[in-house]
Order: sequence, then C-alpha cells, then structure tokens
Amino acid sequence: MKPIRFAQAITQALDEEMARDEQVILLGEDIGKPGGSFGITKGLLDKYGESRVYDTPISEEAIVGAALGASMMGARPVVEIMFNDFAALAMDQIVNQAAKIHYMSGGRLSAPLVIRMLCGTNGSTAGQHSQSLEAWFTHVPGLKVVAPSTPADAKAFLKAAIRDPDPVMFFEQRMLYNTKGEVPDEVEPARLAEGKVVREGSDLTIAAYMKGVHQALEAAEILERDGISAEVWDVRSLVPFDRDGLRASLERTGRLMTVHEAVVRSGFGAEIAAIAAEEMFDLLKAPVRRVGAHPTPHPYAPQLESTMLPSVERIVETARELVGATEKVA
Amino acid sequence: MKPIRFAQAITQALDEEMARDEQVILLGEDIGKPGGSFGITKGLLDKYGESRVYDTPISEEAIVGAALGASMMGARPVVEIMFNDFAALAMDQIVNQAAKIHYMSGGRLSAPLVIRMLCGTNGSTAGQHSQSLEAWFTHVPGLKVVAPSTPADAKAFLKAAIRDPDPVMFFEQRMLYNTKGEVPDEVEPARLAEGKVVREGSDLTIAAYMKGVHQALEAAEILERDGISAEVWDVRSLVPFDRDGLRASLERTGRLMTVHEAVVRSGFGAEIAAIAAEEMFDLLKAPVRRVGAHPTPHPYAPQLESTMLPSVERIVETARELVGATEKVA
Amino acid sequence: MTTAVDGRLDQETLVGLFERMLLIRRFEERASEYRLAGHIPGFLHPCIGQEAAAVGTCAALGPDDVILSTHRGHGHMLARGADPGRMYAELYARVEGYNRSKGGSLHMIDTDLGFLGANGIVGGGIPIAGGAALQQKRRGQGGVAVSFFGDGAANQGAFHEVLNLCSLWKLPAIFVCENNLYGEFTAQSEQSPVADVADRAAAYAMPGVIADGNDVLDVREKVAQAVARARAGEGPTLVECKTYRHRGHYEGDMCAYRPEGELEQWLERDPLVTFPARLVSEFGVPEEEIEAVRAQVEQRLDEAAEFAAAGTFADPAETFEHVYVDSIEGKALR
Amino acid sequence: MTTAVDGRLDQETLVGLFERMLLIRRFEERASEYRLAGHIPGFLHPCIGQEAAAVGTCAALGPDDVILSTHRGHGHMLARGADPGRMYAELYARVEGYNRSKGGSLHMIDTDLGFLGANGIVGGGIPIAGGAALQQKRRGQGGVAVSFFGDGAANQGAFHEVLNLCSLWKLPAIFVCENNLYGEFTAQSEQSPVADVADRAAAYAMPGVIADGNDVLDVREKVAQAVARARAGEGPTLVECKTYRHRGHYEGDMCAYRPEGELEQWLERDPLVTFPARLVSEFGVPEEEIEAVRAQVEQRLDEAAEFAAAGTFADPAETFEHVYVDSIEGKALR
Ligand SMILES: Cc1ncc(C[n+]2csc(CCOP(=O)(O)OP(=O)(O)O)c2C)c(N)n1
Ligand SMILES: Cc1ncc(C[n+]2csc(CCOP(=O)(O)OP(=O)(O)O)c2C)c(N)n1
Ligand SMILES: [Mg+2]
Ligand SMILES: [Mg+2]
Repeated sequence: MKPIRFAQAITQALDEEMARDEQVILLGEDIGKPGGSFGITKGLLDKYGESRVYDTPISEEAIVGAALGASMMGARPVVEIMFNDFAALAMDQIVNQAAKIHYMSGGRLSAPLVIRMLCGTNGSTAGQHSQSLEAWFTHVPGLKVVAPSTPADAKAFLKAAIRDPDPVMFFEQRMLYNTKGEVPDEVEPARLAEGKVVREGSDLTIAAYMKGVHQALEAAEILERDGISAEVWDVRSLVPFDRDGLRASLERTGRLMTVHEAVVRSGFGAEIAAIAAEEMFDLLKAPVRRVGAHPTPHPYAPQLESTMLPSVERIVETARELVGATEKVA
Repeated sequence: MKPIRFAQAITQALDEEMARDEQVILLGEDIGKPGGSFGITKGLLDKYGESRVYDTPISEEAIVGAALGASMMGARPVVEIMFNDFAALAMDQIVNQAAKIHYMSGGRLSAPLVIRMLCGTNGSTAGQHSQSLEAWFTHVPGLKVVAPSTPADAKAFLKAAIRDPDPVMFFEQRMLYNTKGEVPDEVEPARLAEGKVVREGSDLTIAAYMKGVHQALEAAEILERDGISAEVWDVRSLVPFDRDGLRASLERTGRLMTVHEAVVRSGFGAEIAAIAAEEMFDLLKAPVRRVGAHPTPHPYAPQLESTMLPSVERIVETARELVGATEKVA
Repeated sequence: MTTAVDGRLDQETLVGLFERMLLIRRFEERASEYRLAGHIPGFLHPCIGQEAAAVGTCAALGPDDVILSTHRGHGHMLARGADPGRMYAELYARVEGYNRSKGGSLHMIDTDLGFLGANGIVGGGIPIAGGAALQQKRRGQGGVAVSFFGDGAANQGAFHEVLNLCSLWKLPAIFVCENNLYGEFTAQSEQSPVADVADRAAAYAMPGVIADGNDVLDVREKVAQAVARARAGEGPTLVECKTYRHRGHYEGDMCAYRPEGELEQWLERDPLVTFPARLVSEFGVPEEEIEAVRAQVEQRLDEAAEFAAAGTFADPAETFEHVYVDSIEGKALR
Repeated sequence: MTTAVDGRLDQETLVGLFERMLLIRRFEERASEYRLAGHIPGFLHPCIGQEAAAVGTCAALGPDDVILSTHRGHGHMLARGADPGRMYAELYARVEGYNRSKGGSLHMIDTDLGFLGANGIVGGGIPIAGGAALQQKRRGQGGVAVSFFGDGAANQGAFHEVLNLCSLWKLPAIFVCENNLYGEFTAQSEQSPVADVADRAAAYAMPGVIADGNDVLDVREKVAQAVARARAGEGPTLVECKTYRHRGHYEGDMCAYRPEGELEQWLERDPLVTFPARLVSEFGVPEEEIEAVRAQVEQRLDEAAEFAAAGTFADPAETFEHVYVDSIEGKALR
C-alpha cells in the first residue's frame, strides 16, 4: 500500500489487465510510443507489442468502431478518447451501435469494450476541451457509466470495466490526474454498482463524483466548523446507480445536495435529484440542491471559468442555505 | 382557422418564412424534388429554387456544418435530420461548434440556424430509428430546444425558431405528424420560452411535451371519472424552460408528474423533477413521479415496444398512486 | 453433376448460386406481400435486383469470415446461408426469430454465420467491419471481414476514416459497395461528383475494382481476388458492384424519381433472368433442374413462412432482458 | 520601391510577405516566452516554421473572402492582417482581446477580417468552411472560403464529407492542408498510407495541388490559381502545403518522436531564413530594408504585448453573457 497518482493507477489497471488477458487491447491517438497525450499508456507498446497497442489516426468514429467490431469477436478493447468533447465525433458508434448491439441481437452479440475519456477543465482549456458530458451517456440504455474520484477506485473500477461484458464509459477527470491516494498492492476489480460514503455526517448528504467528491470533502471540513455535519457520498457508478446507498444516506441526513463539474441543467445531478424526489421523498426535510457548472460554454479567462465552475465556496454556501432553510421551515 | 395536420403546419411555417426572408434556406437528405422522407418540403424546391433548397448527400456532419457556416455569414438555414438518432453523426458540429460559437467569439459571431429532427417511434422502428434524444441538447448551453405538441404550436414555434438568433433544436415527434389541430390563418411566431396549461386541474400537474401531452390529456379524461383533477401543462420549450409556468401550476396542484417518450433515466423529466425539488419544494405535497420509456433500447416487436414506451395507462396508474400516496401521508 | 465448368466452378456450385439468388428474390417478394397482409411491422428495404452482388460476394467467403451489412441486408444474410424461417420469424416479431424479435429487419444478426448485423445507420456498419477485420488479423487464421454498403454510404465520414485505417494497418477487410444508383429518392449523381465509388480507393492506397453487380460470377471473381489479397496480409480492397434495385427504397415508395425507361433497361439485366438462361445455354444445366430449384425455393419459403406464422410472441417481460449481459437482477438498469 | 519583380509582385509586396511571416514567427516565439512567464493560461500550439503557408495563402485572398482555421491558427489570423495587440490581449485573457477573453488561442475569431475561427476540434472547421463557401456562392460576389487544416485532420470523416459536398455543388472553397508531417506526436506516415494528401482530391473530382509550403511565393501562386478557379464557379481545390513545425505540438512538447537530423534539415529551409535571403539576392531588396522590417516587427510586438498587459480582466458577470444572442434578462438560461 503506497500513495500513487490517479494517472498511475489508470496505467497500472491497464497494465495488469493486459498482462492477465491477451484479448485486452488498447486503441487511441498517440497512445503508442508517445504513451498518449497524458502519458497514461507510456511503456505499454514496448511491453505488449503492436498487436496489443494500436496508435490510431485522428478518426474518432473509426477508433470506436474498430474497438466495437473487435469486441464483438472476442477482444476486450480499451479506447482512449483524448477529451470527452471529442466523443461528439463518435456518438453513432457509441450510442447507436455499441450500446444497443446486445439488445438488438436478442442477446446474441455483446460489446465488451471500455471507452476511457478525459473530462473537465484543465484550466482555461475553453469551450472544446473542458466539458463534462457523462450525463449524455447515462441517458443511453446499454451503456454503463463510471466516474471514480480516487486512485484506488480508478484502478479497481477500470479493472472491473475491462472485465465487464458490456460497453463501459469510463470518465477520468483531468484535474484528478495528479492527485495521490493509497492503492492496495493487490486490487480486486470493483463491483460496478456501488456508491460509497467517504465521510459520515448527519445534516445533509452531498452526492458527488470525481473532483466533486474532493470539493465536497473540503467543504465538509469548513461546514464542520459551523456545526454542520455533511455526509459525502461518492456516487462512483452513475449507471448502474446505487439507489440503496443514496437512500441509506438520506435516512441519516434527510437533505441532499449534488455536486459535479458538469453543467447543472440536465446534468446527472438532475437524475439524482429526481430519484430522491421520486423514491425518497418521505426522507427529504428540505429542497434538493444542485451544484455544478452554470449553463454557459467554458470561457477561456480564468476568472470567468472559475465563476462558471462549481467551487468549494459554492458548496459551503449552498449547504448553509440548505440546512438553514430547513430550520426556517421546521 | 381550419384544422390541418401537424406535418402541414411545419410545411406552412417553412413556406411562409421562406417567402418572408430569402436568407431562409433548407438543407437535408432527399428534401428537394422528393420533398423529404416525410413529404415536409414537398413543392418548396419548385417554388424557391436551387439556391434555397439544398438536397444533400448522406453526410450529416457536413450538412450541419454547411448550415452553420452559412448561418455565420447571414443565412438562416433550416436543416432536416431525418431521425434524431442520426444527429449522433453531427454532434461535433452541433455541440462543439454551433452551440458555442457566439460565446467563444465573445459575441462576435452567431449561428442562427434551426435543426429540425424527427423523434420517437413510428411503430416497430426499433433501436436506431425511434429514440427521443432531446435531453442531450438541453444539457448543452448555447442551444435552445423546442418540442411542440400541436399543429398551431408547431407552426408558431418553428417560425420563431427560424427568426431566432441562436441555434434551435426543433423536435418533431413522428407519431404526431398525422394529428390535426386548428391553426389560425395568420400565425405570429411564438416566444420561445413559455409553457402552457392545456387543461386545468387541481390535484396534480402533468408536465408533458410532444406526444406526452396528448397522452396526458387522455389520461386526464380517465382520471376525471375517478374524481382526480389533473392539470396538463405543455412544456413546449425545454430550453429556455418556463419555471414560472411550472411554479404557477404547482401552486394550484402541489403534485407533479412528468411525461415524455424519451427514456426516463437522465431524460428531461429528470430536469423538471429536479427544478421542482430544488425550487418548488415547499409546494410539493407528494413525491414527483416520472413517466417515460423504460431504460432499454427500442425493441422491434410491437408488444415489447409498447411495454417499453409510456402509455396512457401508465400515466393514469401513476397519477392514482401519486394522489393516493399523498392522501396516505396527509 | 459436379463437372468443373469454368475451371473453378462446377455445375452444382453454379446451380447453388442461382438457388441462393432465387431464394433472396422470392424471400423479398413474399416479405412485401406479408407486410401488406399485416404480418410485418416496421421498415422493409427490399434488395430485389441486387441478388448477384450479395450471392457473388458470399460465394467467395469461407466459414471464418464475417460480414457487416446494411438496412438492405436480407440478401446478404440469406446469401451467407441464413435460415429464411428464422428470418421471417424475426420479421413477424416472434421469439423464434434470429434476434428474439428485438432487432427486426434493420438489425438482424446471426453470430453462427459470422453475420454481425444489418444496420439502420447508413454507413454505420463500416467502422464495425474495420474492427472485425482488426480482430481477424489478431487471430491470424486468415479470416476476413466484409463490409457491405451503398453508394450513398460512400459519402459518410465513416467510410473515409475506416478505409484509411484499414489500409494503414493492412487489415483483411473487403469493402463491397453496392452502387444501385440511388440513395433513397436521390440519384447517386446528385450526391457525389464521382460516378465510380471504386475511384475513391486510390485515396487510401488500396485497389478499387468494379464488378458487374448483376453478374454473380463476376462479383464472385472480383471479391475472391480481394479475399485472397486480404488473406495474404496485403490489406483491404474496395469492390464496387454496379447494380440496381428494382423496387422502391422501401416498401411503399412509388419511385417517382426514376427517369422513364431506366427500370426497364435494368430489368433486361435482371440476374434472375440472365443467370438461369446462362446456366442452360452456357453451362449446360438442364431446364428441369432450374425448374426443380424454383419449386424447392417455393417450398422452402412456404415452410419458412409457416414457421414464422406459427411462432410465439415474446413475453412482455423480455423487454427488460438483454439490455446488459449481466442485467442486474435480470432487469434493465434504471 | 514598387517595381514589379516577377511580373506580378512588386518589391513592396514581397517585403510585405516577409514582414507578415516575421510578425508571425516573432509573435509565436514571444507568446511562448509570455506563457513561460505566466501571462498566458491554457494551450498554445505554435506554428513556427509554417509561416509561408499561412502568408502565401492569405496573400492570394481578397477582403470578402473568409477563413476557417485550426488549433494552430495564430499564423493564419496574423497573415490575414489581425492586430497582434488584440491577439495577445486575448491570450492574456483581457477584454481587449478579440473575443473578450472567452475564446483564447483555440477559438480566436475576427469577423471584420472574415476570420471565422480557430478551432479546438481537429477537422472541426472544415464543415463550417463548406457552409461559408455555400453562402459565398449564394451571395454571388465572388468571395471564397478557405479552410486550413493539418495532415492529421485529413483522416477525419468531416474532410471527406465536406470535400464531396463542395465539389458536388461547385462551391468556392479552397482546402489548404498544411502537411507538417505530424499529428501531435505521431508521424503522418503512421496515420495514413497516403503520403500526399493532395492525392485525395481525385476522390472528389477536384484538383489536388502540392505547394512547397516553405516557399511563400509558391503557396501564393498555387492558392491564387485555386481562388481564380473558385471565383469562376468551377468549384473547390485542395492545396497541400508541405511544411514542418519547428517546435513541439504544443508548448512543452519535447519532440522525442522526431528522427535525428529531421529538424535540422527543415531548418535549412526555414522560410524566415530563405525568403529574406532571396529578397536580397534575387529581388534586390536592400539589406537595410530587411533590417528595418525586423526592427518594426519587434516594435510592433513590444507595443502589442504592452497593450495586452495593460488590458483589463473581464468582470465575472461576463461569464453569463453571450451564451445566447438575446440572453433572457441578460443571463444565461438555466
Ligand atoms: C445516418 C443515416 N442517415 C440517413 C438515413 C436514412 N436512409 C436510410 S437508407 C438511405 C439511403 C442509403 O443509400 P445507399 O447507401 O446508396 O443504400 P441503398 O438504400 O441504395 O441500398 C438513407 C438516406 C439513415 N438510415 N442513416
Ligand atoms: C477531434 C479531435 N481529436 C483529437 C484532438 C487532439 N489533437 C489536437 S491537435 C492534434 C493533431 C492534429 O494534427 P494535424 O491535423 O496534422 O495538425 P497539426 O497539429 O500538425 O498542425 C490532435 C490529435 C483534437 N483536438 N480534436
Ligand atoms: Mg444506393
Ligand atoms: Mg500535422
């Protein structure tokens, strides 16, 4: 057990799964010798050779298609899409093809592939390299969607995603790549279905994922000083979504806030809020609150970008309002 | 004032706007002589000529790009995407380009284009010709999203969309094409921001759009016999969304159900439910309920498809539960 | 009965090609009747007229090869040896269908035949074929992947990306373009300035070959060369089959867009007329054998239709199966 | 001073071409310093080495023509006559920037110059250029639309779709491929089996021309011919400029992927070395004039950088402006 970077955890998961199963292959732009734009696949071409690591042309649709076709025939491809914004170029293969093939074939074919996508801003990366588009994929039956927040989860979930028989969209938030965390020497693949309480609390539940978890934890520290006890629940798996986990937390707290970097409107926070309002209404003592990016494209200027994006301060403020508001009501 | 078909209302809006403004041009597959796959543009090529109606190759990305580039330079293009499923092939141009150009340019450019898209099943049209993907676009700041339910609204909203300075995603549900409704002889463009109460009620609000409105109205008739008074609120404009209209309705009813044909998970009903749970929590007497397609791809077999899709029966049942549930609580 | 004819094909094989083409023709003609009679919901895109391209191509393939098809895919699947009964059953929306009534005409799939799917997205199968070719190469057993697509699909971005990628990696892929002169209701000449799709192969440093798409032997020959090249590790080939669909784009299309006389000209080259004539005159197949094939095909299709009609409808609970391979608790994930 | 030199270009024009290229070179070199000094956040993709392609192309254009650019777009914009002060201001994230600090390097736009945008999506500008060309044709005033893109972008589906469409409709588009031998860290030869992107033009029945992308006069000449063709209504041309980027893909890239000696060879053909030498030796421009240009460029860029540094930061409230043209109540729609 030693602390490693989030990015390293991804590399380790790929490496270990490639060692375990020769059907695990990688496809993506610049992922060969150069090791990808973010160095994730560094060394893997040398280690596993050209029939395992495919450095592709800049052709997102063909890349996903190549993974899909290979997966139907027994490969376990892992695609790297450099930024999730570029998934816009491969939506047909992801949504109309990969997501549906098992169903449309009446169970005769399946597409065990993973699409790794970087998401979120890297600081002034502006309109086309900063989005967080995970909500789109959660709307598509047939896809699973994973969004880890720690190196240990990144590793365990990626291993699980690779072994999973269905297409899994695997989100990696850029801003987490350099964060460190303990990762056990032997990591078992996670079950792709469970959220996790990462901090216990009694006044409100903050359901967050990826960087949002870290922001929520920071906020929880600050709130504690105010006497507000925030539980932080790491969603981790968006599809399947851990309803029982959410319910258990709301049973303790009765208040819900969602946090993600994606735009709030029609973001996955809406789905979480709707689930709560629909299935856990009796547990809610206060309005649900959503914290996320305001609905604008990503501006280039740092101070505009930080206005747009969710922050620890906004989480803290919202939590205060939320807890305060209930007191008014009660 | 005479009843016309929904499809005709679309044609009339196009025709009238083309007559009014020679910068209004049409682009799409088979839309020239053949008048499009559904006959919407029949006669418009003959009437307005080849510099107004562009019958394109099967190249969705290039089509949207062509509209976008032309729109930046003064044209008012209206694109027909035959089925919204095929928008998956043009997501880059829609989402990364058209939606963001006004913002990224700091207000120096704009993209006044309309993308008309057929959505919903046409009966056993299966996995790739039946989806309702409007929620994706509501998640993208910079796009407006419209979803009319009647011929009159279709005409007024399409005219407004064409005159609108921003990119507008205009959804046309296939199953509505042959429905009839009164359309005034002179239709003024609608304001793209307002929902509408189409049936008043006091026990619950059904927020629905497109075919969902018709199903909700039918359900409301049935519920009335049970002594349940349902208000049907036609969302019409998803972005911008009419918060005030929703609030006003919930003030009357205190209960909310959403209805759309799209898959429930991360559908636009989630956003509506979240808005209610967030901003109108004090008005809610009961859990919010969402009715929509179950989260599966669209099956081919009719009885499977009708199991997947929302129905009047499901709306009625859900309403009964909803009103019953509250009575239990109260 | 199995005398070698042209040095490669014996009479039995030749008659077999005719039988397959006729099976497709009659399957489609009947499907259209069954649809009119209300047995088949959804879309139907008949491939009547294009049988030689389907059969010629599949005749050049081996059992380990795989196929990706299109919205006009019944012919490809039958040419590959599919059971018309299970196909009708799928169209009739019965669980006995190839895909338990979940796919229908646009999404028919049979893994046993290496038939990896029709496709409702124009050009949508091409990238998948690229991936299948990649895996064929990785397997190293000489298998190829065939991608059928239309002239209209050749203007989709996917075509470009995949041909580039497959040529770059020398994948064993065969791109078979069925150029039937139309995409929906619009002539190919109004969709591209290039009449011969095969001319696009040069842009990917791959051979581009034109076959007479109404001549099953020519198609077979050209595709066989492409397959040999692919199996030898030399990479993909683009084979364009010039052909024509006799019917509308889909059942119900009245073909108002066709210039007068065009159909008539093509009917003269109808493979279901010309090929049996050649079998008799050129290859010495007795007329009676042709007639026997006709009778067999009708009988087979009678049985197929009966099989379909006798099939059962899926239980509505099946709606929630097959969303995921390991559906949690057997239900669709919410 | 304005003596005609090669029958078309007078000395002043030639010196002007040099001035533009130098402005680009020094703009980029300084930008990299300013970034290191912490003034510029986000990405920078310098076009150092490729100045001749940008300047040669823009020298062939008129005021009504429009341009779509790439992630490596500073050179195109400066070549078109943009104000380096407003460009630096954009990079410095000041409201005086071309796009009020909302776009930055990847999304710089100036409508006055007909510069319709850099683009963060590889190939993303190509479809927009097609649309701009469509509107140029509709306007009927002889304007053209130029689409710059890289060798890597030529493998995107958009390239294919748009070239087909523009050729089909004979739109006045010029597709200028800057083939700098790499896409990011991967050689062009590992991304396509076709070395000359120009060879792809035939697939769209359009001329494909290769220019020496390090020779501003050759580029200008070839693009001018394409422009003339487009203005005459004869349709688009693909012009491939063979060139090289001296720096990494982005600031920070150490270029480990380059074969030894490659950069050195290209440095010998550096347009900022060869062209001024030619001006003196071949076109009789006095050395002093060259030196004067150098001094002017430095002064202009000094002023530009000062302008940027003195600029103001946008009020955070601006975050919510420009989402829609008619923002409801001036705020972003929720
Ligand atoms: C991406 C996409 N765009 C449009 C359509 C609608 N469509 C179905 S078939 C067809 C024509 C296809 O033409 P071609 O590729 O030549 O095949 P053919 O029908 O002639 O066999 C079109 C436009 C579709 N299914 N998918
Ligand atoms: C759709 C998309 N895929 C990938 C990237 C990441 N990326 C940025 S530049 C680049 C290389 C582009 O190569 P080329 O077109 O040759 O242009 P160059 O950088 O050489 O000027 C890549 C892959 C992107 N921005 N957009
Ligand atoms: Mg065709
Ligand atoms: Mg390049």
